Amino acid sequence: MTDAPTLYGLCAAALIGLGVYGFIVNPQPLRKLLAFNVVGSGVFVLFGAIAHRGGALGWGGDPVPQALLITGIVVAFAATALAVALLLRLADEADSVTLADAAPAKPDVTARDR
Amino acid sequence: MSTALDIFTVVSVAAGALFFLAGTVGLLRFPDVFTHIHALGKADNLGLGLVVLGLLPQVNGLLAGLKLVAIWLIVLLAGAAVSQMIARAARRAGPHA
Amino acid sequence: MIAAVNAGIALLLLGLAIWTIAARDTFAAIVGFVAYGLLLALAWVALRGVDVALTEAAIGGGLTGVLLIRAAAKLRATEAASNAERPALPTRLAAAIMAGGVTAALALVVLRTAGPAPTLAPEVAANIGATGVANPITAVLLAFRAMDTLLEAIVLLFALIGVWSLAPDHLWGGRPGARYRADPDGILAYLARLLPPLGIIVGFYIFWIGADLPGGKFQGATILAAMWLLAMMAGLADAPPVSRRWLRAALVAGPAAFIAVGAAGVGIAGAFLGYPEGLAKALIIVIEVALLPSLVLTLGLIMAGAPERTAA
Amino acid sequence: MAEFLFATSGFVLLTVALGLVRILRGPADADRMMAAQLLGSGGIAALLLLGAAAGVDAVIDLSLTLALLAAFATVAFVKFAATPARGEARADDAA
Amino acid sequence: MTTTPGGLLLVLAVLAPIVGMLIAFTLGGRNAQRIASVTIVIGLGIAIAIAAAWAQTGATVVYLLGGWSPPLGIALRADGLSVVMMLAVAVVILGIGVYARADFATPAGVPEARAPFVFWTLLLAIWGALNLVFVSGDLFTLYVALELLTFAAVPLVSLDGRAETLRAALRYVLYALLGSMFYLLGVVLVYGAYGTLDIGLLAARVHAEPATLAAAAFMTVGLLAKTALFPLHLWLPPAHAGAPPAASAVLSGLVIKGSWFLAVRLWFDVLPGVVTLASAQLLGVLGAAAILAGNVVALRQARLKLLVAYSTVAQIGYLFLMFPLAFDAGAAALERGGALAGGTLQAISHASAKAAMFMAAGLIYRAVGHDRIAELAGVGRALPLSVLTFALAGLALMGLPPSGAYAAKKLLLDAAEASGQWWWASVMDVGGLLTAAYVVLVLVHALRPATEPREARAHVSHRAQIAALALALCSLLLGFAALGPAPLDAMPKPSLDFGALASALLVLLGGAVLAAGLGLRLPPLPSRGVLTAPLAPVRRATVAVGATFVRVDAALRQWPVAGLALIVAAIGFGAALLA
Repeated sequence: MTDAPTLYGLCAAALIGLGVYGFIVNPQPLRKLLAFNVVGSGVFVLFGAIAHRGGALGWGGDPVPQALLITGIVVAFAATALAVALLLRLADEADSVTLADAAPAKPDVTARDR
Repeated sequence: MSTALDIFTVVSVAAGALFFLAGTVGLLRFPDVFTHIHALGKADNLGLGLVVLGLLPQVNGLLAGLKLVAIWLIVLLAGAAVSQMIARAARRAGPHA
Repeated sequence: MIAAVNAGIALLLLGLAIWTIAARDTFAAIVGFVAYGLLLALAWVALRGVDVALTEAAIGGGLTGVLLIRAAAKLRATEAASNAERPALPTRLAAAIMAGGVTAALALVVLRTAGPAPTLAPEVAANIGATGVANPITAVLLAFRAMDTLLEAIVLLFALIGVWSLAPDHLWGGRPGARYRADPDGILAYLARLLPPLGIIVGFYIFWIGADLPGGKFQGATILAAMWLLAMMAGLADAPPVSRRWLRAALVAGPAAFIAVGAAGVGIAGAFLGYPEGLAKALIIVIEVALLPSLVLTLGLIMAGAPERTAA
Repeated sequence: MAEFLFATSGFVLLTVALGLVRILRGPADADRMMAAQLLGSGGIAALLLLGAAAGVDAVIDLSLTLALLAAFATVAFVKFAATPARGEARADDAA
Repeated sequence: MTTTPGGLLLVLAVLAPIVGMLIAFTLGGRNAQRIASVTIVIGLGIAIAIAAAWAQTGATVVYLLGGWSPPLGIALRADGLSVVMMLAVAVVILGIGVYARADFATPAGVPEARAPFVFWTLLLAIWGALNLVFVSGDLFTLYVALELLTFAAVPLVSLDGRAETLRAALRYVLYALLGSMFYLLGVVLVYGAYGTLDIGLLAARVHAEPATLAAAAFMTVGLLAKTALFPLHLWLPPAHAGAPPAASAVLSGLVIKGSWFLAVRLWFDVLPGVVTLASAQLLGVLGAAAILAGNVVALRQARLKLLVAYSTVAQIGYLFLMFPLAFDAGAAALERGGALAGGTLQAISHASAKAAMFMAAGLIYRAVGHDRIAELAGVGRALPLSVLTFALAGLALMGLPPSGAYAAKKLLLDAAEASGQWWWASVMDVGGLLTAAYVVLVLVHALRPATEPREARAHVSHRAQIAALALALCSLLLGFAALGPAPLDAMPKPSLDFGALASALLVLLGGAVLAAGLGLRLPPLPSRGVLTAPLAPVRRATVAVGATFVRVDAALRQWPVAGLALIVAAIGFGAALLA
């Protein structure tokens, strides 16, 4: 049996791989976003494992990475929120929300004045 | 004294764990949404209650104890309300849902 | 024993992640993700990062999950069309191999670097006295690396502008998100009346202990924002129109106060974001207190979405 | 004592895992909505036991947060999933 | 390490735009634009002051935030590279700010309109984020800066709210998010190995070991994805072509330089000793592929804005040619020298030229009501200034004297000669010819007399035209900066002798021939038939080549392929770093 940081480090490596797979393969933007969050949590857990290895002086972990993690989680949330808002607006404007290159633009769309 | 409290903890926590087991067995064995809600709600809330009860002697200070009870209350309250909402949603969705 | 519990948590995490990636139904996948987020909190406790666990439980599991679930509900109709674009088997296979390669490379690095890691903990311990706070993470966030925290608050503001920018032109300045109505005597309204008072106490409590124990402004603000959103969902509260001047001012107040305290540091401590001897804890608390309302509003409004209704 | 608490924590976690498998498989969304609730009770119990065993007092605050957010997430599941896509404005928990 | 005189200016450079943004956000409406204008002037002043402070000593300007020194605290640092970038960005922002006054004025009768509010606040936001990228000395702060940049840039893509641009923005944000997550993964690995994130401290500590190599590979690829280096460019063409012109100018001229700059920092300041010849060559190969593919596909575009966007894809390639050229085989390390100066010069001249080009394209679009290249006849007469701007920006991009790109090219060619890597020199030459080709193609169409008298469909702001022209001139005359106290040492003096002129003409001529061969739609020649008939098979063959490039590009821009490319690139860099 391995120690906790190694165990969670390996778990994190698997999470990152899983997320990357979903990010490439799943055609729905929302699922890609979900996959991005899985990759993100994997990266965070890896950092957490490193922080735990750096524990000293009665602290369970190195506080610097733990503080950075809090920032990282908040930033990932902001990213998710922005992408979700984009996705919802796209769903309002178009019939499909796929990321495939759109068919040639509607004939006169370029001539529309702003 | 502390041995007595420890015994109390062990008994209560173990009982709580059994209720969790019962809840899960219910989830696995019962046929539909409504019975699932039943299994989850009753067993889990009781399970958590017993675990909290068992842990009470183990925590330091009154505030920690109060917080433990508050956790249980929140879960109980949310569980009751949400179960009702889920049941209603399931009923509206119809028998095939 | 503890190793077995850890292994269980890790396995369950992996299982839920697989479910999240592989489930056919998007709603099911997101439910799995929320469970995954809540479970991650356990992993963080095992890794002795209770501050991180609080953030993960509040933001990762809670807010992100709700954000995604709302989107999934709205996008249900488009799901089938999107799924038709699933890449062919060779592509999926190639992706699996590549992702496996990434995992293998990272696993190798993890295994090669087992053992104690380089750490800044002694540095933090040597300097924490100057900050007056007892929670080392708060010391890092608001003293040693205060710039990151300032930027973090500003990131949220950028994201909010981005979310708002997605309003249709004619609804600019209006109220964000849909108006939720619920039976005032219904169970949701009942819950939304009972839970928030408790939640507000907890939110402030988590915020307040942050200086000395795990907790802090982001975690507290998330709980408060969640309570606000709960009241919105029950129709008991409504999001304010985004054109309101007071709202804009309140959103900006936190970061502005942070910058002001930082700038004052140039004069009284000789450095931007520096604190003079003895005043450090007081100034940190000033910053946190100023940030809290801004963060609650920002998080709540980011969740509420782009303006969708006129201001009336 | 610590060993016992660890063991119970693992046991509760196991039951939660089994329950999760059942719930996530559906088939009804209503089943799935219970997932957060299950984590909200079982997960918290496991967490409290883990914290008590490891002597980390702060898990109590964490559990408080988790309880609130799990409740919030479950409400959102029901609220959004049970409503037709465009009809969010209707009174959907009328008795 | 201590704070140096003038260090506080670095804080101001980051905070001035951000404070401006906060005020603009609060007051909203017409005030947003006013505050942006004031902030732009202040910010330009700060950039100049930093340049002065830097020039005084020639040493890196340092500021310790909160008085905490790394590794515990965060240091801001500005070396020559940062100073040059900050100045260039300030000037381009000024140009864009003047240009955008017409497009993003709050209409009369409403207290606040969406697009102007978003544009002005985010313009300042982008500026603050870029300055932070230039001066931060901490890898994690740089991650936050990158995200700030992305969050501020994405809404600009979809400012007009059409489904097309929303889709483009969504692709951009998703791909960029994975890119920054890869970067963060690298940061995590670096911290795990060395216990610090400070660039200066890391430079002394890093050595080639698995964690470092994996970190370097992930960070590099993450940054490449955000910079849209071929073949990781799936998001760029639709995003940059669909945005409003002022926003395109910001995105294409400035935003991509943020992640590029960070890649330069990483390779030259953190990992110079870890980098291998193979990995530097790999970066150069991707750059060369970008130049070739981007330019050819640009030639095959029917719409002007897409052409300019693909030209960006190609120009990004140039920015990466300096990596193999800066590699010193003797020391087995990257050396700061002529190649780096050349690359930086390339970046700033591209920033101004590309911004000017997008602005000119936007003015043409606005005046004509479309941007279909084949139907631009008569535009030369209707909008002489804008067509001139396009031409001058084109000349600057081609690298003709006395443009900054010319000086840059010369520096890079010297470096290529010194290190015996002649192949990069020929890549640059081919790239210059192809650039000339699409510029000539557009000009030939635009300068044709209109068949029917053309009247402008919309009023085009005079001020906007001047702003675009000024930026194009900046880029074109950048070579003269070498005559003054240029912050870039080793910059060659511009020469306007006959040799340079002759080669310039040759480039243009070659471009014309290439345009005739590869261009999508040719303007009818008067002597058709007689002259072109014998060449018809050649034209058919070249068109087939061009079409192949377009097909390959389309295939690479499919999501699964681009996603795989990201991982393949990461693994490739990992392997190249091991070599």
